[in-house]
Amino acid sequence: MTACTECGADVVLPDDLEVGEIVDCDTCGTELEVIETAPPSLDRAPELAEDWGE
Amino acid sequence: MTACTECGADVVLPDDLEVGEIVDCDTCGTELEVIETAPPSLDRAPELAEDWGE
Amino acid sequence: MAATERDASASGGETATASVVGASGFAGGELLRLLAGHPGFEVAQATSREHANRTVGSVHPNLRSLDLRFADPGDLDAVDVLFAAAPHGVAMEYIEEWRDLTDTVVDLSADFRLDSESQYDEWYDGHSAPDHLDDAVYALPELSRGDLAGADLIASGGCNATATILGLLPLHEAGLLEGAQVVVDVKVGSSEGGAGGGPASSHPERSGVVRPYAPTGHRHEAEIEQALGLSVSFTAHAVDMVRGASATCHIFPAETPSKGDLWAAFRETYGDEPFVETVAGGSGTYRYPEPKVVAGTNDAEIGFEVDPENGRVVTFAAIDNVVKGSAGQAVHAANLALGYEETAGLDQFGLHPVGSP
Amino acid sequence: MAATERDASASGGETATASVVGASGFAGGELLRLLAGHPGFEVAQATSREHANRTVGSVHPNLRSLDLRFADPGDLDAVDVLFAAAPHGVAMEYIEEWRDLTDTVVDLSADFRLDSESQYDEWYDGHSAPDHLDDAVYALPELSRGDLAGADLIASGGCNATATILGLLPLHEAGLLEGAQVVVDVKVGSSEGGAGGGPASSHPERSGVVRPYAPTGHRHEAEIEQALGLSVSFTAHAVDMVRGASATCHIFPAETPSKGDLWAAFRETYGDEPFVETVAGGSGTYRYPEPKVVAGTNDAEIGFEVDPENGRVVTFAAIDNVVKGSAGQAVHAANLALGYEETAGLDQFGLHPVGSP
Amino acid sequence: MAATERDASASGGETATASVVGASGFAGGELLRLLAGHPGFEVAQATSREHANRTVGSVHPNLRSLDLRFADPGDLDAVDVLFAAAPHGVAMEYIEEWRDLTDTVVDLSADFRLDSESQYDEWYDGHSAPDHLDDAVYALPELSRGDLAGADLIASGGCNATATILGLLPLHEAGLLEGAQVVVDVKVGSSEGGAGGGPASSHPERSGVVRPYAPTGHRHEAEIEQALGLSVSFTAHAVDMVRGASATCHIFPAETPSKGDLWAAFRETYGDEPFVETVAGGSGTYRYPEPKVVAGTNDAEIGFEVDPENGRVVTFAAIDNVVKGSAGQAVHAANLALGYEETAGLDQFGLHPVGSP
Amino acid sequence: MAATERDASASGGETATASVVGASGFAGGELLRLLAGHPGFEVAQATSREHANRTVGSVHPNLRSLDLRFADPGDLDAVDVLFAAAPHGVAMEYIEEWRDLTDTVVDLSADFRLDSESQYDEWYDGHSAPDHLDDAVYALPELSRGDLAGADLIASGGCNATATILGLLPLHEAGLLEGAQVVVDVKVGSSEGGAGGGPASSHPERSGVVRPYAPTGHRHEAEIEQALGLSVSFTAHAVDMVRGASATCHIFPAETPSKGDLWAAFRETYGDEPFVETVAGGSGTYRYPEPKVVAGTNDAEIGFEVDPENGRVVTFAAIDNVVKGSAGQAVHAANLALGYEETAGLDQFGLHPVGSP
Ligand SMILES: NC(=O)c1ccc[n+]([C@@H]2O[C@H](COP(=O)([O-])OP(=O)(O)OC[C@H]3O[C@@H](n4cnc5c(N)ncnc54)[C@H](OP(=O)(O)O)[C@@H]3O)[C@@H](O)[C@H]2O)c1
Ligand SMILES: NC(=O)c1ccc[n+]([C@@H]2O[C@H](COP(=O)([O-])OP(=O)(O)OC[C@H]3O[C@@H](n4cnc5c(N)ncnc54)[C@H](OP(=O)(O)O)[C@@H]3O)[C@@H](O)[C@H]2O)c1
Ligand SMILES: NC(=O)c1ccc[n+]([C@@H]2O[C@H](COP(=O)([O-])OP(=O)(O)OC[C@H]3O[C@@H](n4cnc5c(N)ncnc54)[C@H](OP(=O)(O)O)[C@@H]3O)[C@@H](O)[C@H]2O)c1
Ligand SMILES: NC(=O)c1ccc[n+]([C@@H]2O[C@H](COP(=O)([O-])OP(=O)(O)OC[C@H]3O[C@@H](n4cnc5c(N)ncnc54)[C@H](OP(=O)(O)O)[C@@H]3O)[C@@H](O)[C@H]2O)c1
Ligand SMILES: [Zn+2]
Ligand SMILES: [Zn+2]
Repeated sequence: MTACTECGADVVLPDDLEVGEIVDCDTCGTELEVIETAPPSLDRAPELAEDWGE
Repeated sequence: MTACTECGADVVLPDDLEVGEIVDCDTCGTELEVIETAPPSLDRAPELAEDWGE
Repeated sequence: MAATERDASASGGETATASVVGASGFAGGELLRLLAGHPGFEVAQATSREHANRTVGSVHPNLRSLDLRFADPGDLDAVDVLFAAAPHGVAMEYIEEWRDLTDTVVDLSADFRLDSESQYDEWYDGHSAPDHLDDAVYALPELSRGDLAGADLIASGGCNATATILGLLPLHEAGLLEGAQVVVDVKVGSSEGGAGGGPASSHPERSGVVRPYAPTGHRHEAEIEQALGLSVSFTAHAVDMVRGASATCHIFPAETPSKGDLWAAFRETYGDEPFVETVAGGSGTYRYPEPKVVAGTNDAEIGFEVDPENGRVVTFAAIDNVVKGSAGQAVHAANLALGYEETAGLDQFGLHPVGSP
Repeated sequence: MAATERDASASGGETATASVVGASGFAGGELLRLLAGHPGFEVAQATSREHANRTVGSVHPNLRSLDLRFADPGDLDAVDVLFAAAPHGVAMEYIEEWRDLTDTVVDLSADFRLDSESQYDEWYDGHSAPDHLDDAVYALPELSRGDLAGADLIASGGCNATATILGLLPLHEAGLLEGAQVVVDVKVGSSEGGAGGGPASSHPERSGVVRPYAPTGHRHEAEIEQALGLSVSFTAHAVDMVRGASATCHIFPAETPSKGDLWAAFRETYGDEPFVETVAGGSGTYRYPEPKVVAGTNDAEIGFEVDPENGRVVTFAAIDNVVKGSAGQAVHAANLALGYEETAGLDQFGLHPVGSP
Repeated sequence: MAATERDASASGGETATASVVGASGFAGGELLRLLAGHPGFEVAQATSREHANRTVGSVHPNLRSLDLRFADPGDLDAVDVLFAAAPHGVAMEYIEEWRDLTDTVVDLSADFRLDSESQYDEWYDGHSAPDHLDDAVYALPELSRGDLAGADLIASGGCNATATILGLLPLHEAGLLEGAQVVVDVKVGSSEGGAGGGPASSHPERSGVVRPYAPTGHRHEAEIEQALGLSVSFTAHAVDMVRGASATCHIFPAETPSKGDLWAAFRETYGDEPFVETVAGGSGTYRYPEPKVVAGTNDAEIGFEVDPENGRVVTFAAIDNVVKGSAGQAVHAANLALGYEETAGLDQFGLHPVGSP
Repeated sequence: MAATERDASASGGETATASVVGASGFAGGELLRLLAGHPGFEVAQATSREHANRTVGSVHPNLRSLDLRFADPGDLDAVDVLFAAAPHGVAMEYIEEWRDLTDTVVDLSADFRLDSESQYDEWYDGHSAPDHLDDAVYALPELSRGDLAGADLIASGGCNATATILGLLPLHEAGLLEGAQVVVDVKVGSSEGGAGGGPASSHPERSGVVRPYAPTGHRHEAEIEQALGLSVSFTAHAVDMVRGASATCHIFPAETPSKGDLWAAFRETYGDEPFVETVAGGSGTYRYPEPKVVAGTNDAEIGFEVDPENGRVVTFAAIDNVVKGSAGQAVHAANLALGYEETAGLDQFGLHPVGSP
């Protein structure tokens, strides 16, 4: 159980996660990258900006 | 309880119906006009044809 | 199709009788749908003058499995709860009669939403039964849950007002609206106009529009102001959907909050609300509130974003105007009034994928 | 939003565990929605390779209230019922593994719908697990209810085949199809293509179309022929909706029946069916079957008209392709296989008004 | 916006005056649009009873740049060509008056399409001016080009009939329809119903439909039979678009032709037609005719496919019902009647991408 | 279909050669459509890497009558005018090469819209050919008509920026924007995303949306600020249409003007503009600007309303994003650069009725 860096909510992590995997916060939906596993630590994953032409 | 002229299903009529009122058959949806009330008798109501231009 | 059986456990076993005035309309049809699936209600009568004696399914094809015919509103019997979904003005005309027939009137029109006769003079064409205004409780449970238990005259909120108020409430409670400039830009579907639309709502004219239909001076400003103590600059656009109201609020607070501040405020206001979901960013296709996600449900999606360059907070609110914005809100309020479980009869999921419900 | 609580009474109190393979797809998402509201199932796992570890709500925004993350299909645990909604070819590849994990596989793909390997050679690119074909029961309960009790490999029907078969079944049973020429003209929504559409299914290209997409030789002809012993001339058009399949069958029987004959035939076939409604004429706006009326539900609307001038019977069938045409049919079949009440978890009403769901 | 200037070269320099009866309607509005961009016509009057004296732009917002107001149909002046786009029955009532005012009447209604009074007795409610039937030339130029030069009463074809006839004409000319069973399954947009739609054509009810609206016995069967000497089994469905008619014809000829035979037949019939494009297979997203590709234009896309298993030919025809199916066809016919260049005023391109025009 | 012949009179008889880079895209396709109907241009080459050697009609079905195949962008020949409609970043990469091949480059991307390298550092990822920035003229002719004659590098504006600037320009010129708070709430169609959309732009996901896609920080803020000297609070929503951008601007000026003041300001700014129509109230269904009215045309509709209670002016602007918002604006600018008649090739009428173009 780790805090989401975006909204502060607790994120329940699957136990077999590896460093580099992506999970989303189930409160705010932000994609979080697993930085470390023991103890678990998360950071906002690099985002693919939606590219609208215009 | 009267038979629908279109599909033959039984139509349960509200008891305060008057001659000339319209009910729809709850099986086939046909609009039925009350011709007599005692005993109840029904006939297909004149239909307004949908008028598409074209 | 066999009639659907449901047990009444969510309401503690008891079943109340309910009738619906205006049952051939859009909001009235939704009341019938929700009550038919509600364990605590049994529908007694559904009124329509035009379709009296015809089956409910002849107007609402989704309800063909109900064994129910429209009754004339003049033939209403006594009932536990009377829901009314007639146009503005009808409820104030019949309110005495209705209150004689039932202990609980839940009215979906604007007739009892405002607190005082003077507001009706200002925003509408006055009021013909002002004595009942004091008895009325505004339904939006996120705002007035505490007053709804045992209420006997409930005024269900307007759909655009509901979306706007829900989008602003966390900021209001966090004190962020004090002295703030607020612009509300709303996009709505065609069911807001009701079943009796005119030429502008024919399919060829109404399809594909982004049509400003209430550029300024919308009557729902009155409800919003009453709820939040704040005058907002409101503009509504008709867009190409049938169900749905989406309110984008642009707020310029005295001081710009951080995203964390806003998450805290939203969690504070909506953390325990059964029908409100905060959707604010995240990943995937659906990052902010969208009306199509909540179509057919009593859910509201509310979200926000911060614009530090311009000192602005933007909030987004999406509801189904005929459910959370009217019939669902009314049932939710009735659940609270009768002491039923709050979510009874209102636990439908939305659809995915879905087009333009 | 609080998770929805439902009691398990419709299933006699017992609760089976269920997992869904292909849960990030359109049919898989519908399985999750229906199982979440089903009193007799508890979802154990939902697979997606691409979205493993992410919340189900990140893909299906209507399911944000579910507390569930996607699992990798390689990590499947033993379960009571395994629903599979992967593309054609996947089930035949994994069927051995899956049957080791569960007693009941319900597959939504075409992999086990046809009776024999030779049919797969003719209509598909062969079959890699033909030994299992004999075990499979075709799911359409209106056709095969009797075989479904205790079935351990269920092949849920194709959506276009389902609509067509339901539109023809009463005529088939009344002997009216013998030697008849049959044209089937189908109109379908974009969700039929699944979540992974190509350029032709982008919004700008796919909007507003009446696009012949399978002018001749559609693979569902095989299923229809197997079900009814009759070769049909089948053509499908993509139209602008997301959900829905509508099959218009033009039949030239040896002798033209009367409307009364047809009402009798339809009553005979569908009189007791919980999910089929006969809609054939009548009054009001909705006189024949329409897919938008049944969107989101497991209902099928079936209707007919007689054309005495041309010696023709026309039947209309409307379903929601991702419910009655796949996920709902699968749950219906599972209810029968497990001895649950037939309608358990499938009692949603459609919406009215509704745009283009 | 400055009025658009166009030169009259396409018509050899001369300019005819034209008036439009029923100019506030959908077909009438298209006549105004096409005539405004036509080098050989100058619009004298445009009638509407309801909107008399208002600007044309108040009804047709796309024509705000035209400096023209509606006149009452009782105030019509003499003119070179009178186009009439009023509902069925109006032209037969006023035909004498109109022919006194002009040398060339082009009527878009069904009033002069059929050859004989007896056909009107059979398919309509008789005819009140049968003496004029002999003078009338059916407009579809691909069928009757030779008769149109100098015609003084032109009966523009029905939109569904136009699509169907164009889809069948090459087979007819190649002798492939003799003794053939023919099913015509049509999908149409909401503008077919005209500007004065009822409740079924309101946006909430008409959106997203696949609605059988003329299951059997459609009046256009009469036109098709007259044109091709063949009775067809016709069914029309309303689908969610505003403009467009798409006819899928399923033909069972005595002997099944090859694709090569069909290409030859289509080339023979349409090789030199300025407004018909054969679209039959190919690559990319748009492989068969689609109405949205031709929306706003006078073009027809016609295609075909062979189904050897079932001994069937399928043809597809797509047009814009208010252009090629009415106003454009009428202008095309007038061009031929007056000896103008055939394509004058009708050279618009369709749009890509485009949604649901 | 026979190729359309047009005379070159509008351009004084001369004809320039033009090529289009990015011709398989949405804006590129519109350039081809407009140039094909333009009397002063002859298209030499149309590039696509993916579709090289295929016919233009295989991608743009509306252009099947053009006798033209895609060329590889590496095979470009010298030409009078080179139009480029490639994604952001391509023009800056090839600008040297292109200017060697032609005297006039008209670029539709954002690559040369901003004045200085530092703006590209701030809003984009820098600029790789900053030396050309000084030569570039921003295309919006209502803003920069005077600078376009003889321009040899033209930067066509962004579609949302175009709509916003046109909605604010009269107020800007009347001094009403000084110190004003401005909120811009934009609704756009799916063609804005270009032909290469991702999962969020598939038909099932993109249909029926009111989807906030750029809540804050949209790059077009830079263009607007450069044009008007004013920072605006900008939010864009995707709605269910293919073509169209609609900008609603909420302005709080120092002093609230009257409707008469605003009519005067709009008349001053747009009275002589060939492509701008002021639509502000009036009667009938279409009272304010709507994108569907101008779809397929180079017209902009601009309107306004005053909200005295809140001290607010609301302006509405509606354009077709791929015409007035890109390809049409580019042709308009090229007309001015070459000394052609300003409206040459751009005199199409919109459609009525029309669905969701
Ligand atoms: N649509 C929405 O999104 C929405 C949202 C929030 C609140 N509301 C409110 O809900 C109410 C109904 O709206 P709606 O959209 O459902 O309208 P609607 O579709 O036009 O339906 C109105 C209904 O009222 C009945 N009615 C009309 N006059 C009546 C009278 N004098 N006495 C008794 N019944 C009468 C009509 O049936 P007969 O004429 O056949 O009797 C019809 O059933 C309105 O007050 C509206 O403001 C609607
Ligand atoms: N859509 C309909 O209307 C409809 C109707 C009747 C029947 N069906 C049938 O239902 C099935 C699913 O259709 P759909 O429309 O839902 O398709 P879809 O949206 O494309 O979904 C396919 C699902 O399968 C998963 N998947 C793909 N390859 C896989 C593999 N090798 N192993 C495990 N999972 C795999 C995908 O997720 P990951 O790639 O992330 O694992 C995705 O969740 C098909 O067989 C289809 O014929 C669909
Ligand atoms: N829509 C199509 O796709 C289509 C295709 C092929 C053919 N058509 C034919 O074109 C005709 C017009 O169809 P539409 O769809 O344009 O219909 P519409 O939109 O309803 O327009 C009808 C027009 O006729 C006028 N009108 C009605 N009664 C009249 C009368 N007694 N005398 C003079 N004018 C009268 C109306 O204006 P006022 O009432 O204000 O005078 C209106 O301008 C019909 O005959 C239709 O069959 C239509
Ligand atoms: N869509 C709008 O509403 C709109 C409005 C205003 C401005 N614009 C601008 O117009 C431009 C095009 O937009 P769009 O919507 O038309 O995009 P699009 O549909 O994606 O088309 C892009 C075109 O550029 C070509 N292309 C891509 N990379 C290229 C390269 N490296 N070299 C040469 N050609 C390349 C593509 O074809 P191949 O890959 O086959 O070569 C395709 O023809 C963009 O800069 C956009 O910002 C668009
Ligand atoms: Zn979070
Ligand atoms: Zn009946």
